Amino acid sequence: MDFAELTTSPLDIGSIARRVVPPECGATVTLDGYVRRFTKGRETLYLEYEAYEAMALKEMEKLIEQAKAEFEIANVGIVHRTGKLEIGESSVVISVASPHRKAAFAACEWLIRELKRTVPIWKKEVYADGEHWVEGDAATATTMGNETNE
Amino acid sequence: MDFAELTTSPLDIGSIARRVVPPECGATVTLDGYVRRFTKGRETLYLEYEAYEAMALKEMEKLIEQAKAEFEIANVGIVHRTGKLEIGESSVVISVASPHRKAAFAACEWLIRELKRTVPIWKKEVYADGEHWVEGDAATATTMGNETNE
Amino acid sequence: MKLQVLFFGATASISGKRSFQVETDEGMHVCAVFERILIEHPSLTAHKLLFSVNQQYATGEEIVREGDELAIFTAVSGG
Amino acid sequence: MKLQVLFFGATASISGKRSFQVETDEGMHVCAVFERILIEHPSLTAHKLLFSVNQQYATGEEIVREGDELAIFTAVSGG
Repeated sequence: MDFAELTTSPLDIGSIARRVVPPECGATVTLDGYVRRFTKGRETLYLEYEAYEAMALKEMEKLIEQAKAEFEIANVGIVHRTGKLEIGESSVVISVASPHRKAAFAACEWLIRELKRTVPIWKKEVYADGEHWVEGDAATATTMGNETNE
Repeated sequence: MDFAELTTSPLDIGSIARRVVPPECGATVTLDGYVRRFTKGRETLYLEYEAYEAMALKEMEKLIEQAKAEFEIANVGIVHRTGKLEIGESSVVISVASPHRKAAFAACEWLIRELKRTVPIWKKEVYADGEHWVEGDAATATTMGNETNE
Repeated sequence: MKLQVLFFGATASISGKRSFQVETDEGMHVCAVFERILIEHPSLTAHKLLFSVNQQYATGEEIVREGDELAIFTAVSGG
Repeated sequence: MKLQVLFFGATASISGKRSFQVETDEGMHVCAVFERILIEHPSLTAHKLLFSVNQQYATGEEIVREGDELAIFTAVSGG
């Protein structure tokens, strides 16, 4: 089965990977993104993720649809965590099952790249002496009048 | 940290993925292979994996070394289960952490392909009416006098 | 005619607002509405901004309708 | 001179053996030892076989030494 979810609870990679398993596939490929301690040499105390929830879910569902049209894959699960995350905790898990491994690797890689580009979720880094809302790579973002989000 | 292990216990993908995480990386890519119910239309009751343990560990360690020479990755963990496995249980988990996602995807894909080709582990499929030791793809196997295992 | 406008993350933090209403005329293009909002919040224009209408990325060509939900936010940084 | 020989999976199942010893002469190439073992176990030759010496895939050119561990197995099927 496919799923796109937001949650404020810790992510369990194993159970997410397991939910995408169909009986005809023998493997899943899973991307696990997590909070690193250092960003550009600066120490992060913790992160906060905020989502435009209704739109984020729609965009994640679109990505799943596009991935299933583009790659020969069976099932996709995407779960993104929101709220406060400690160092080392998983922020996002994307799991893809496919009859042939190659497609699962390609789809999973495509999905995380597109998620970072299009899904309306933002990360705030909190340091000992301040905080900063991280802004995405402008060059790859979808902007008004620039219909890359078909 | 890197690790290559054999175990008769159930594999916990999440904890394997977590063990490869270094502080400077923000993502891991994990391949999870598991027992499917049907192989070529025939129903499997359960599987048994047997390893030439000492050699399998050496070959897995070689793969980790080669992957770290070939790809820009930080850490690799490979755990293969042996003994009796029920349908849906994980047989192998390969987890790769790298500073850049692309290298982790490429390395993980390379590692599972090479593991299936070179690591001395065999799978027996048990059916209602018999059993069968699966033999690997001869075309890609390493044979005597044919030094593909550098 | 009233429209709902949402800010998130950096845009909410900079403006001190998360949600408010704007009055518009019938038949306006959303790009004109967004321009009007930015005039009220000039500090946002220093950022790379994205725009949505009813939870879809906006082209700017849409004609606003009563009850539409608009949002303005910085380039996304999830994952 | 005695060498240890191991079978696994299909080769163990076909031969009914997992482990046994063979007598060889000093200075033999491992390929000659493997040939001799296969003559004793002709049913194995219907399979695609792999060979190892001391837990390394064999080239066949190795010279056997006392205490070497040889193994014969079918193409691997792990993963």
